[in-house]
Amino acid sequence: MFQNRAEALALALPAALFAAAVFIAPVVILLSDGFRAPGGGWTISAYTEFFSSSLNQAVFLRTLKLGVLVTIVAAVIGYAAAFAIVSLEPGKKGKVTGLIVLPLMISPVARTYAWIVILGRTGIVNQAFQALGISEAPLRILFSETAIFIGLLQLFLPLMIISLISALENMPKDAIPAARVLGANWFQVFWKVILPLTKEGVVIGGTLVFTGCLTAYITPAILGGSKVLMLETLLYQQVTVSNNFVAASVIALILIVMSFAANILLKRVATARNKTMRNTKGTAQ
Amino acid sequence: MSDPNFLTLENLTLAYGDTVAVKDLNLTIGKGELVAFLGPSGCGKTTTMRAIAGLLSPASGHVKLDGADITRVSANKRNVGLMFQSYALFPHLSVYENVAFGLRLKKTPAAELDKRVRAGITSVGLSDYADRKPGELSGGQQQRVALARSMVMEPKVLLLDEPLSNLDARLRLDMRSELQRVQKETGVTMIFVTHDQGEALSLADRIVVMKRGAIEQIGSPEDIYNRPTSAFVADFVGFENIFELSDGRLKTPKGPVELSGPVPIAAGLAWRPRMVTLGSGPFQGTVRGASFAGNSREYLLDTPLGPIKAEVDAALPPHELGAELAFDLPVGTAAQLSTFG
Amino acid sequence: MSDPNFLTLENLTLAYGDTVAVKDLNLTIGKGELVAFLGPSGCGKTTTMRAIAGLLSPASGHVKLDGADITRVSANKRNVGLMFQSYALFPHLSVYENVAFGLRLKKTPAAELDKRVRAGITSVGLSDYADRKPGELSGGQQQRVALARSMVMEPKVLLLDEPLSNLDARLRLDMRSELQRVQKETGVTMIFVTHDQGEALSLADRIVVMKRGAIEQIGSPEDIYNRPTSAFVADFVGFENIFELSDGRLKTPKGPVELSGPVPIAAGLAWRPRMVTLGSGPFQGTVRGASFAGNSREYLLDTPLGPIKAEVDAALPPHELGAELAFDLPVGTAAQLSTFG
Amino acid sequence: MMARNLFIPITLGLVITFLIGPFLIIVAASFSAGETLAFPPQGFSLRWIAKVFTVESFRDSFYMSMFLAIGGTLAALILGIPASYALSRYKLPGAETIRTIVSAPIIVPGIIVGLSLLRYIVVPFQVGITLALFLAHTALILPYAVRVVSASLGNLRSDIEEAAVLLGSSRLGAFFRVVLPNIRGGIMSAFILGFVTSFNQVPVSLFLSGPGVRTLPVDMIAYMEIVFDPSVAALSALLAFMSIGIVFLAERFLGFSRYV
Amino acid sequence: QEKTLTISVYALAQDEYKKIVYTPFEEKCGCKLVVETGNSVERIAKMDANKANPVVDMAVVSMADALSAARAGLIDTIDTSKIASFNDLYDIAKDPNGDGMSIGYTFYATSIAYRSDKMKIESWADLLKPEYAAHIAWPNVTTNQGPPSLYMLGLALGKDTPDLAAPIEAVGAAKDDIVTFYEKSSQLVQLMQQEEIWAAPIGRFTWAPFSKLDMPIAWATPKEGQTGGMNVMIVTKNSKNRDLALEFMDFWLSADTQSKLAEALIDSPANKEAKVSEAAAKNLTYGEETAKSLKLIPSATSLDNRAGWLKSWNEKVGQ
Ligand SMILES: Nc1ncnc2c1ncn2[C@@H]1O[C@H](COP(=O)(O)OP(=O)(O)OP(=O)(O)O)[C@@H](O)[C@H]1O
Ligand SMILES: Nc1ncnc2c1ncn2[C@@H]1O[C@H](COP(=O)(O)OP(=O)(O)OP(=O)(O)O)[C@@H](O)[C@H]1O
Ligand SMILES: NCCCCNCCCN
Ligand SMILES: [Mg+2]
Ligand SMILES: [Mg+2]
Repeated sequence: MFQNRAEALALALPAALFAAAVFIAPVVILLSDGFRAPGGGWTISAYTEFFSSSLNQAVFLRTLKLGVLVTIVAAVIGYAAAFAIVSLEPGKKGKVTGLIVLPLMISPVARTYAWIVILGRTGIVNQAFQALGISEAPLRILFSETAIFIGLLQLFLPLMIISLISALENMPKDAIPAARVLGANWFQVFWKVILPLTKEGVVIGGTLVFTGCLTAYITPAILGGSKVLMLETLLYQQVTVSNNFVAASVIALILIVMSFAANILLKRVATARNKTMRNTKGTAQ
Repeated sequence: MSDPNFLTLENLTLAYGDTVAVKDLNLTIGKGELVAFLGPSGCGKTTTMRAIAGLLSPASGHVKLDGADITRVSANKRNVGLMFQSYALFPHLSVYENVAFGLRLKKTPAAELDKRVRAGITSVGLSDYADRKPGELSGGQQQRVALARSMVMEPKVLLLDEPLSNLDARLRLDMRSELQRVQKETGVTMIFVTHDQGEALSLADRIVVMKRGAIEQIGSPEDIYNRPTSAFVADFVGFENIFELSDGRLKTPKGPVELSGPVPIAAGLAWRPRMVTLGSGPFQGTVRGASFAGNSREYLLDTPLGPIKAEVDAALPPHELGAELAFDLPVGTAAQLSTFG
Repeated sequence: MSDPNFLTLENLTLAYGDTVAVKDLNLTIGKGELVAFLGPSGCGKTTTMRAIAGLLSPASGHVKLDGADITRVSANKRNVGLMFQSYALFPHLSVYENVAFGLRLKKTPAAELDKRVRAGITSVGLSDYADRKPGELSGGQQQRVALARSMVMEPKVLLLDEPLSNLDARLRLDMRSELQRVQKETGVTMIFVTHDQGEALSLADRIVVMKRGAIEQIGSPEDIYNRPTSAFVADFVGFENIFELSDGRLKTPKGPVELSGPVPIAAGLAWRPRMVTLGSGPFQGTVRGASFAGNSREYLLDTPLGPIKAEVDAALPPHELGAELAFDLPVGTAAQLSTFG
Repeated sequence: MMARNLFIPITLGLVITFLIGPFLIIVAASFSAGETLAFPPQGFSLRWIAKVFTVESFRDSFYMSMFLAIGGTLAALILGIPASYALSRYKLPGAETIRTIVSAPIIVPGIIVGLSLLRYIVVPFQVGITLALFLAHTALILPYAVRVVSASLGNLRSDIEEAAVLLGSSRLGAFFRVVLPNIRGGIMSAFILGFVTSFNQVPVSLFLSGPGVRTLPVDMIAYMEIVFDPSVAALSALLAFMSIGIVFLAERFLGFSRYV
Repeated sequence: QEKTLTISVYALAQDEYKKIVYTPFEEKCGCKLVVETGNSVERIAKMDANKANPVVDMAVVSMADALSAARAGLIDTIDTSKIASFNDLYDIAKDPNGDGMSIGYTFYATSIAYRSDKMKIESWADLLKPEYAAHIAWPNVTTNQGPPSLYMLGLALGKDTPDLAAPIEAVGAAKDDIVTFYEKSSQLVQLMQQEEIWAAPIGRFTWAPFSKLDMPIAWATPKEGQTGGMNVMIVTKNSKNRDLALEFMDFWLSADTQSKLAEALIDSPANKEAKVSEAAAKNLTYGEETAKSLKLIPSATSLDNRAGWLKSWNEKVGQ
């Protein structure tokens, strides 16, 4: 029934052409600025220059680290939460999804201010820690990488959960029981059955979270107390302080490449099991 | 059968939310036994299997295997294999990988794994299809993948939920011998659901007949097919002529009827069509319908006892519709039903 | 059969990508005919049905229905019903809504719709389950929903892909009569796939036996079961003793063997186990295996012709393993195979 | 399987606490009498809520944001659903390329999007700011529409569509009658993700704002630049409740939990 | 057809501006006012993109941004003869960049808000004392308060080179102690209220909410003095509504309008004749003396060093 190529193109092309025309074209033109040599012609010197600075290297690595960390934690929590939500009865499912969505609607600024209340020296967390005897003096959680991590996780976890819910929903009903009966523990069920069957979901969720972390500005700025530079901060500085759009486009492309790489990597990871299996078999033949 | 209590289901009650599917079921199966579950659609066969496999936790009752109470043991640690009625193949994995799935989890050494997987795939006749995904297979091919996947695991108990229903008669025979071979070689305890009487007869050591979530009769294939103890089982295994007894007489729509000879003390009697003597006897009937079924011919008679089905060899000359025939329901061969209804 | 060419498949070749599943198939079916597709798993039965239904466009060839070439007519305009082997129930709709689906699309008036849907659901014995979703039904119950869904539509051609495979023998008989009733009432042309010989025998006007994407034999049920024309069909329908003929003699692993009586001109001869005369005859064999199958007993004999399977009435006294028995392969009753291989 | 009975409530409890915690602080602050966010709140008052409604500029930018979020999401779904359907049901040459193209917008930093659209779309083609914003938001939401819907289409068996067609439905009809109901969850997810992405979008809208045209988050950030009083918290809380309302309505409307 | 004037302003307090400035002006001139808002950088970026076909006629930006716009050729000399109240402006507002292309309309002081019960601030350098540093927020270099504060710290340290090397070094040395380098002054009230911080350099225009906190918070008068900033008006080059723009500026700079804006605690007046109540004056930067005493960084210095400050800041503080 699904053999008609023309039909498929008619369905897919409007979206592709739209994205190409109103989005990809202008962005590509802007990004190409980063490759223009001053005297005409093309060069990648802007990039080599960027990475020759040890500051930039450190910022790059830190951004990468935070992005990866938040994405992994979000994926782990996200799967558990999405799995739990999908197992709920239909009525509750909608309500819980509503609750998950709720934080997405809070202005990012207001939300970070709420974290200040929660994580501050006199905040709820420190009060609880002291009451429970976990710590004597108030901990300085705010304005650190930890605070950024918490803020970003809360900011982007819903994106992961929501992406996963839709992927989990239509999973073949008996796939998990079948794996269980074949001896898979929950970890193996997850890794060998749930993950490959929901890879679209985790790829989109993971890309959203990772990209979100890379391009978040307000959360690192406020919760990190600007002590923790991120690539996006550098990008903003280039635009808003230095008015240097070429330098900005260089950072932007680095961010894009990171996101893109993350996207590809996520696809790889999600399909890795099958790949290695095929290879093993190939050699065993 | 070294251990006659190898698998024990004790007062098992199983429910989906508020729907009780199986109620207070008790069953004991010996090690190495081959048991068939028989019963009408929706009677709880699959549900019981899911509970044995650990996919459904009982509302109450216990499952014991090999001396241990496994009611709370999770499915992956029970070493119980289940072939799903719906196959439940992994759509993202090839036939090979579907079959290899469980062995990989057991960390079977690569060479042995490959040997066993290939043997499994070959035994179900799919060696040419090892690299296909389930979506690219025919229905019967998928069913065979599911069969191979559950068999290569060599579990303690193998549960097969209608393993051969989508296979042709020829292949079904091959698969039957394959199952017997595996059973003999590994001594696995096997429970299977089938709707094919021949399959149940030729494979099973014992047959469990279920009815609305409860066991109606347990017995050897011959018991079940020749000596059903209830009208339900009799009807289910093809006794078309079933009568309640009261005061030694058959209850019929047209009043009580006396039989020739001494009548046993039972709640009812039942005759298969082929157990009806046609051409002689104390009763008279009119042929209302006739059908040819390969070896035999079946007649539907209108009689004072109500409609009677009789079967005779196809080699005998056929009777016309409307013909008047004498017949008998011999008490000696009748199945004696201890419960009726 | 008012129109003998009601449905015509002409040189139909069907492929999934590069995999050719059906090759150059020709078939003509008359209006109101009831045809069974028979053949080993993966031979192309489902594929052919999908092409008739319009779900698969042929790589080449034509499908003609009721005088019109419908090869390029889209599936929803063909008025061809298909019950899927995989059921393909709508998971989001109740049993009632699954069955009502097609009628609603036809804008059937509410009262009539309700009447027909309820009748359909009742005819498959699911009136208590009308409000359940497919996920809350047993395998057999799901299969019956699929059956009801395709039947209530009363299409020109109804294709049933293993409609009763997951039902118990009892229910299967009921469903069979239900199918016959519908067929009689509506005069629908019906093609069904079954692996149950009894079903094919009792339901079908004609049987089409397929082998690897091609038709091997077409004929009446009795033709197919008694007069297979190829070794493949003979084997498929249960002729266990099949021999090639060469120069009027049987080819056996141990050399050519002369038969008693005049030998017909054919490529081969085949005997069902029950056609083997046991106890007398020109040949000698040793009992190597015996099995009980309800009505009958089957013996496996070691003979100079190779292994021979013979079946006799269970009422006769059994033979021991190792016993030496005389037997005959009567030429008169043998099926004469025109092609061998 | 027993563990599952505990697994679900515990997981959801922890996750929801984490996600909703900050929101509770904000709600508390909205109703507090104090001048800052605090927990526990200092006194009770509705003045911050009331203040939200007196800020005139919020009203216009709210309408603009609603228009963009709802219009952009719908436009993206209208473009995206057919595309994801084609990508997951047909063997399409260049499918990966198409997937990459429509997914690209999520991986480009918003500030770059805003700047490049301003420079290479708005200025050269003299496109109105409102239209430019609408196009930009549609493009930004498109990836969610395509990818999230694909995720749920991917696992949906396709024989039910064939069944629907054989029962007399057109291809399109089959899509609406049996595909859509079974991917409602995915579409809801896409809608939610798209809506909030658009509604919270700051960097793109920053450059694509023009005389008289502003989105709410940009407005709120500007408002908070210098003063942060609980009225912004109150506005946030109101928006969150509104979003719950929208999710609730969308669910009613799309009937998604009835089916999944 | 009705004339239209398009202005580009900071996004602040638009409701009040509308009431005090925009609507009255529209009534007066019989024209329509279209307002674009945003921060100065992105608004200037847009002006730059639309250079050939300007959308905006008149804009208000910071002093330094005005100079940057002038250097980019985006703005024109202002014909001050059309501004009736020009001569009533404080001298520093008349031509802040010395190029005749901008007029100041408001200015503000920047000093230190601090908890008088916890600390004593006599010098900008006091903030970095070990016992205080763990309780202060310092403005990020990218904010408007950043460079002026560093400049004052430089003065306090006795090393006031234009590259601000010494103060950045000093802040960098204390970075682990310093609670946060703030981006938005709005967060300071929150931090102060939670006792997360005791002190922070702030602009006077954000003072009001601090004074409402139930805490002893004082406005420091450090011995090095106060710094601050000025916002200015500019006119777009090739604007088609130049006269209307000048008329609008005249209206905005009038004593009457300036008084009203001051009373509403929005902008400190640049017009000497503006009348301001006691209460309002307390919250604003007010008076000629104050204006003269502010130590402002010259626009050129700030423009020429901006990138350098950022670079050394990132190295010393952002690491
Ligand atoms: N989607 C597909 N892609 C590739 N090959 C397919 C696909 N579907 C079926 N085939 C192959 O086509 C052949 C015919 O399949 P078909 O489903 O018609 O068999 P069948 O006769 O219905 O078998 P069964 O009785 O097992 O259902 C099989 O060999 C099968 O592997
Ligand atoms: N998920 C479910 N939710 C509610 N009821 C269910 C569910 N699954 C099965 N049932 C009901 O429980 C009863 C037993 O179902 P089960 O699947 O065990 O039957 P079965 O004996 O395997 O039948 P079949 O031969 O048709 O497969 C049936 O009446 C069925 O409708
Ligand atoms: N017994 C707990 C079941 C939960 C399954 N979780 C799967 C997701 C893994 N992260
Ligand atoms: Mg079942
Ligand atoms: Mg098939």
